[in-house]
Amino acid sequence: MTTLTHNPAASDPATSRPVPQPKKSLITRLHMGTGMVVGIVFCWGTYFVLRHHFSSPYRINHDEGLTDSHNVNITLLASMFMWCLGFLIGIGALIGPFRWLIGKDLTAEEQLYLAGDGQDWKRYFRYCTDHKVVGIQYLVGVMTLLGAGGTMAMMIRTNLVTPGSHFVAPHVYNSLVGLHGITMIIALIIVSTGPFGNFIMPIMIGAADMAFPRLNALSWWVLFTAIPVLCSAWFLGGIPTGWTAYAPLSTQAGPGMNAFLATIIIFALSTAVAGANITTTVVAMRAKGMTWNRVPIFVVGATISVALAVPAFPTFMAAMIQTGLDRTFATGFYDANVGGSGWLYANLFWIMGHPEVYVILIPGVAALMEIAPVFVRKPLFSYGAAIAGFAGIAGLSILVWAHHMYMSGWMPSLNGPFMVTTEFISIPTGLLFLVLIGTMWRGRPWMKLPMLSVYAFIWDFLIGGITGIYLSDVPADNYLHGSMYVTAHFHYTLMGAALTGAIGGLAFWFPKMTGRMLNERGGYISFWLVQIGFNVLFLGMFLSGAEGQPRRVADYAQIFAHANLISTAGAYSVGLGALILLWSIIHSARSGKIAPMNPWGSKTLEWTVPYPVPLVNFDEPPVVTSDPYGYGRSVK
Amino acid sequence: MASPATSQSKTAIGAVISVVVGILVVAAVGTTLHAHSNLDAPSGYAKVNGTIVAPDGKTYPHAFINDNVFADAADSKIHGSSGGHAGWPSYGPYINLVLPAHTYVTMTMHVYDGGEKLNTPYFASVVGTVGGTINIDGKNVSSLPNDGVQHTFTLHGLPTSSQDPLFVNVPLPKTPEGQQDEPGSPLPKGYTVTFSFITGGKGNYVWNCEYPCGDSTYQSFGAVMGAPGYMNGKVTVI
Amino acid sequence: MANQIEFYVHHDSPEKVGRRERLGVRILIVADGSFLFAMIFSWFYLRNLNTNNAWLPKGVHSYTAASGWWAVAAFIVAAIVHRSGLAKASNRKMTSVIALLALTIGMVYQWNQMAHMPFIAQDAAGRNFYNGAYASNWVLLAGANMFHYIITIFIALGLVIRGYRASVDPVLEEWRQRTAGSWFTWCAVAGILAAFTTSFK
Amino acid sequence: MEHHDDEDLKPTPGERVKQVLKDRDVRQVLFFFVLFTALFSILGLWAYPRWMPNIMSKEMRGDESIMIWFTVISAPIAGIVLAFAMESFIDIQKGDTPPEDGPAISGHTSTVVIWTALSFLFCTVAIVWGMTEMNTWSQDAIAKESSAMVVNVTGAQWNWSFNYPAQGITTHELNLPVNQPITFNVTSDDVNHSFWPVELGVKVDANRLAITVVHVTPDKIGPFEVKCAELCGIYHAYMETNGQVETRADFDHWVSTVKAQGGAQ
Repeated sequence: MTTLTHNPAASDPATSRPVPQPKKSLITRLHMGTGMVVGIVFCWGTYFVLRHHFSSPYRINHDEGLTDSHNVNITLLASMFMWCLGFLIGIGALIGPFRWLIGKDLTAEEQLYLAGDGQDWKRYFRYCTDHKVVGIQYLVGVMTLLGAGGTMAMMIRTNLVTPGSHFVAPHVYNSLVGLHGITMIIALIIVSTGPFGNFIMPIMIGAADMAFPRLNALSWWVLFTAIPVLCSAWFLGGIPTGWTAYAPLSTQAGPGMNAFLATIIIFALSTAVAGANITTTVVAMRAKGMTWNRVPIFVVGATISVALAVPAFPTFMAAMIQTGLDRTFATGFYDANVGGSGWLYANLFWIMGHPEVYVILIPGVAALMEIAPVFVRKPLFSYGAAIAGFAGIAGLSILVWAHHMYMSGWMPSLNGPFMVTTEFISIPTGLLFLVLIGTMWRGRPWMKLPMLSVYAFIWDFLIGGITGIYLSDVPADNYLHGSMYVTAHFHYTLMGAALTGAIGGLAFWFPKMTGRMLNERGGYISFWLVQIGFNVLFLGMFLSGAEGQPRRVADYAQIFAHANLISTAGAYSVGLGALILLWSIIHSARSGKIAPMNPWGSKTLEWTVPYPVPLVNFDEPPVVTSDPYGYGRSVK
Repeated sequence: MASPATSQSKTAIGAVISVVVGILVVAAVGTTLHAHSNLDAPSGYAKVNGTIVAPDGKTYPHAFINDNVFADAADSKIHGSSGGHAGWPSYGPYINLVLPAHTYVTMTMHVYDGGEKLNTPYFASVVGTVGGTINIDGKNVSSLPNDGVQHTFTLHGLPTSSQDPLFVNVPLPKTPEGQQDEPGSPLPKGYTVTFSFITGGKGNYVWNCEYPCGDSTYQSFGAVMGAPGYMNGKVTVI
Repeated sequence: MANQIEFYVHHDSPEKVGRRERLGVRILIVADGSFLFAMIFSWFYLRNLNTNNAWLPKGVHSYTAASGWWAVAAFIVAAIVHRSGLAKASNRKMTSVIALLALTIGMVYQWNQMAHMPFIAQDAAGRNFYNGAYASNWVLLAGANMFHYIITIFIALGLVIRGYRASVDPVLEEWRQRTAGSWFTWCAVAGILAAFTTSFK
Repeated sequence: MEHHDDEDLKPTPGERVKQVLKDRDVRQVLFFFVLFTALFSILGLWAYPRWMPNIMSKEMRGDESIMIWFTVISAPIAGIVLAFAMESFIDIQKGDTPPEDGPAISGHTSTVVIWTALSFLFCTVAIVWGMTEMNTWSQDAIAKESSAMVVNVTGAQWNWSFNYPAQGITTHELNLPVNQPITFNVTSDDVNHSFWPVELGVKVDANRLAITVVHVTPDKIGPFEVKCAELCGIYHAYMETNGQVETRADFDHWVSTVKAQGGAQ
């Protein structure tokens, strides 16, 4: 699709020219280690100061009318945010703004140093602005989160294997449910737009870097600071609320809840920054000739997804700040006694919550739409329909939040309208299916790992989508709301569709990100273990849901025993498959088959650059002359 | 340079090893959680001693069990050396109870805590005991004033096809100043509450306190009320 | 190497970079706007719901509508002054100083209001009870104003200092001034919305 | 591309259909379409009645029929999608180099239009069905308002209690007379709960200092279960109790026994 000729000599910045050596300044001395040190110092410093201020966390603070719990919450929240701030100072995130403030903008050499130019692996532990480094950092971060969330999922299923909750106590189970939920949600929000949106997308559109390299690094490192905060929930007694953190249960919850609040607030910041960055990059930095109708579909999907996240997450952040105020300064947002209402929380949460599931879904689907044409060797069927599908979903998704609140009684008269908007989402969703099956029609697919994911997606998302239609129907929701049926439904959409898409994307772009091919046998074994196990697991859960088992219960009646046993069996298979996938990723990245520049014979720009990708991606800016899906022999 | 075959077997072994390691990690996490689940908090076993004819005319084996409610967990010998969270009330010495099936269980409780007001007045009434009454220092009562309660012993469980329903609600009278225990000092007289109920078949049940004795977090149901092993526990009928 | 640096740092014209930065800021403004929306929604939702008749209990301290408008006046002043500075580069040094001063005064005033907002009231029985939904929402909106003050003062200070630096790229700086302009304008709008909201007790 | 075909062979409609049916891909698609449609329809008709619990009210009957018939209606859609997927799946190729290209079909307007129209039709059916159901429920509620028996349901961590104002009793078990319209006034004394009498097929959240209302008319005698469907803390799983739909006589007798015990059981 481009006339770009590539000269291997220039591929490795280190060999092509002398490595710049900026004079030893503060910038060259800071890294993750210093960040940790400063962060921990800030955190413990704050903790001890506040402990001293409250003389003891358990003292009743009568003069303020606040109880020991409020003091504990103030102390913990402040310490967590100071950790975050300290880490960012320590890693040098604030140098840029400060230098701007005093009018001494970063010099070209300093910017090059920040970009990790000609540096070794150490740059992965620095405040590195190179989008490819950030992409890998995101990939590792996502895999860590998925590992943690998956472990919790195994715990949950183990506890539910038989009635009686014999494995963990109910309070531990509730924490498992909640922290599994939020860990996986965070992981899935960044699973495609993080690694591929940062590493691949700028190359796909022929850009030299992201629009705001420093914001790019910021979005990752801010997210990074949230991970230990989230983990600390376990050491503070866990959370009793589930990932929805419904108030007033969250106002009542113990110290662990603070970790949840802090995590969400920090994560929302990261999302806003990343959203502004990616959107601007795509809008303003496309290669010459890449008109809007020539933009690869993954780029469109990722952009719509992050653009949707930008307005969505602040409402969640606001809800969390309100919960935090209720928990620290005893405000009355959610305390009905003083004029608050849990319905307020539910609204704010779901105004984020429903767009958010499409923020998760769209990039996964888009990745598969990128993959399908390459392996079926046919053009993408109806590019326009794909765009319409994404846009339609994004547009409708901000009008459907209250379908999570049919049974809350907050405003029954609105159930009808929200049912209408919700059901209408099935139209743009149908277009996504049409694009995929149209692309496959009369094709002879090249059966590689990425293509397998496309088939898995079609099956899983079909089930997820159709069950969604029952759930969005108010009368049926009278029975299904809050039951295991819902859990099964959204796992089919989030895990079966979005995560499957992301894994397909990983298999597809792995050669470009690591220079090696993903181990095929490992990939196949893992694929079948995961997909079969997944379907057993969640069909079993549809069964227990239809039988009337509520969600998030540590213990259940004898009549649900068989369904839960089936689910647990499936879960173990998924876990095994996930471990094998993890192994093949690590093994292939270290000692896999060396990948050619364009192993799949794809026509998008990222396959025109060598591995390792040069600092500025392209020796000279590429020029796009056609759409990226020019496969296929013309039909007479 | 290893031959393809050996390198392949190497790969396979590597795969197996890393998968096993992964499983071990998950298992380790699981055991830790299991260990911290406080599932094996001290269990009180009701001891059968003779038989008794219940008001319904049937004859049951008669089992007895004692437990206490303290104003400060330090006095309940169940939370390890620390004595649990300072200033939190607690049942003790038993959190989990084990009762024989189809038995007339007589439970005696010594209670030493004060109280204010129930969130839900219903739990001030005695439900599910023999005769619908409890005995407080020799007096039979069928309910307490809404603001005369220190804690409640509310026993309930999953209503499943496979186990008999069992619901008992016993409000415990609040003790006046001076009758409440102080950590370290000898126990005052407090109140002695005695009541009986008849267990059905085998089954798993739970009990929890319905008096809002958490600190001023939302509806006073946070803190101790949300923590395991102070104001809630398991009841197993065997 | 020089060529590489050239490519990495200025691979786009200052014009393009400037436009890009303004777009980025505007997207961040959208996020901030959605946050403000959440708070205004909370205000009116709880006010209309008035659970337990406790939106604004009798005898609870409350602020007049006017004080709410005073708290955000500085934003409006700063925005107007900054615009005039954009129109006429010659008096930019002066305008940025004025904007900075106005914002600082505004922040002090807002802080003073927050400091005197009692959270805890006493009921007849002398028991503490919390000041209810009105005070909560009021403090949250005031907090949002404080956040805007801090960010805006940071920018204004930067603009003042940079006004005296020769080292900065003039073309890009022109764009930065305009980009800052978007933020100043937004803060004025946000302030007006917040003041409008707090006018409804 | 339709119009192309028109130009190439000018057949009668009948011949064209034959022509199309000769096509191997088309046959495969048709085969899998029928297969999957049948599969999903049978699943819906067979599974849900077996899976879902005892039906004890008109509302529950409505819930179940939606589950069944939506499955049947959506079966053809699932059929189409899976049929096309299978059609390409059985032509898969192995190998380490990309296979030769397929036909360059980069879109087909009328297909997109028809598809969109179909999905529009489908969700219109779903909406109309749901709306009608909702409407009949609310009509019922209004019609039976006057004759309804009120039960005040209170959720408290982690127990339900039921107050019968007319009878003047409060209980932990929910006994209801058969064919008697019931109005549940649901509230909570602490966090959010969700009142779910499973076999009666209705549900509504319990909120502190707010009353949410739900109407139902149990029309079948037998036991049912009351669960909490909103995570409410450590013993959420155990916030369940028994219910019983019984004859008017049994109900009255039960009320009198409870009264005899001081009005609380």
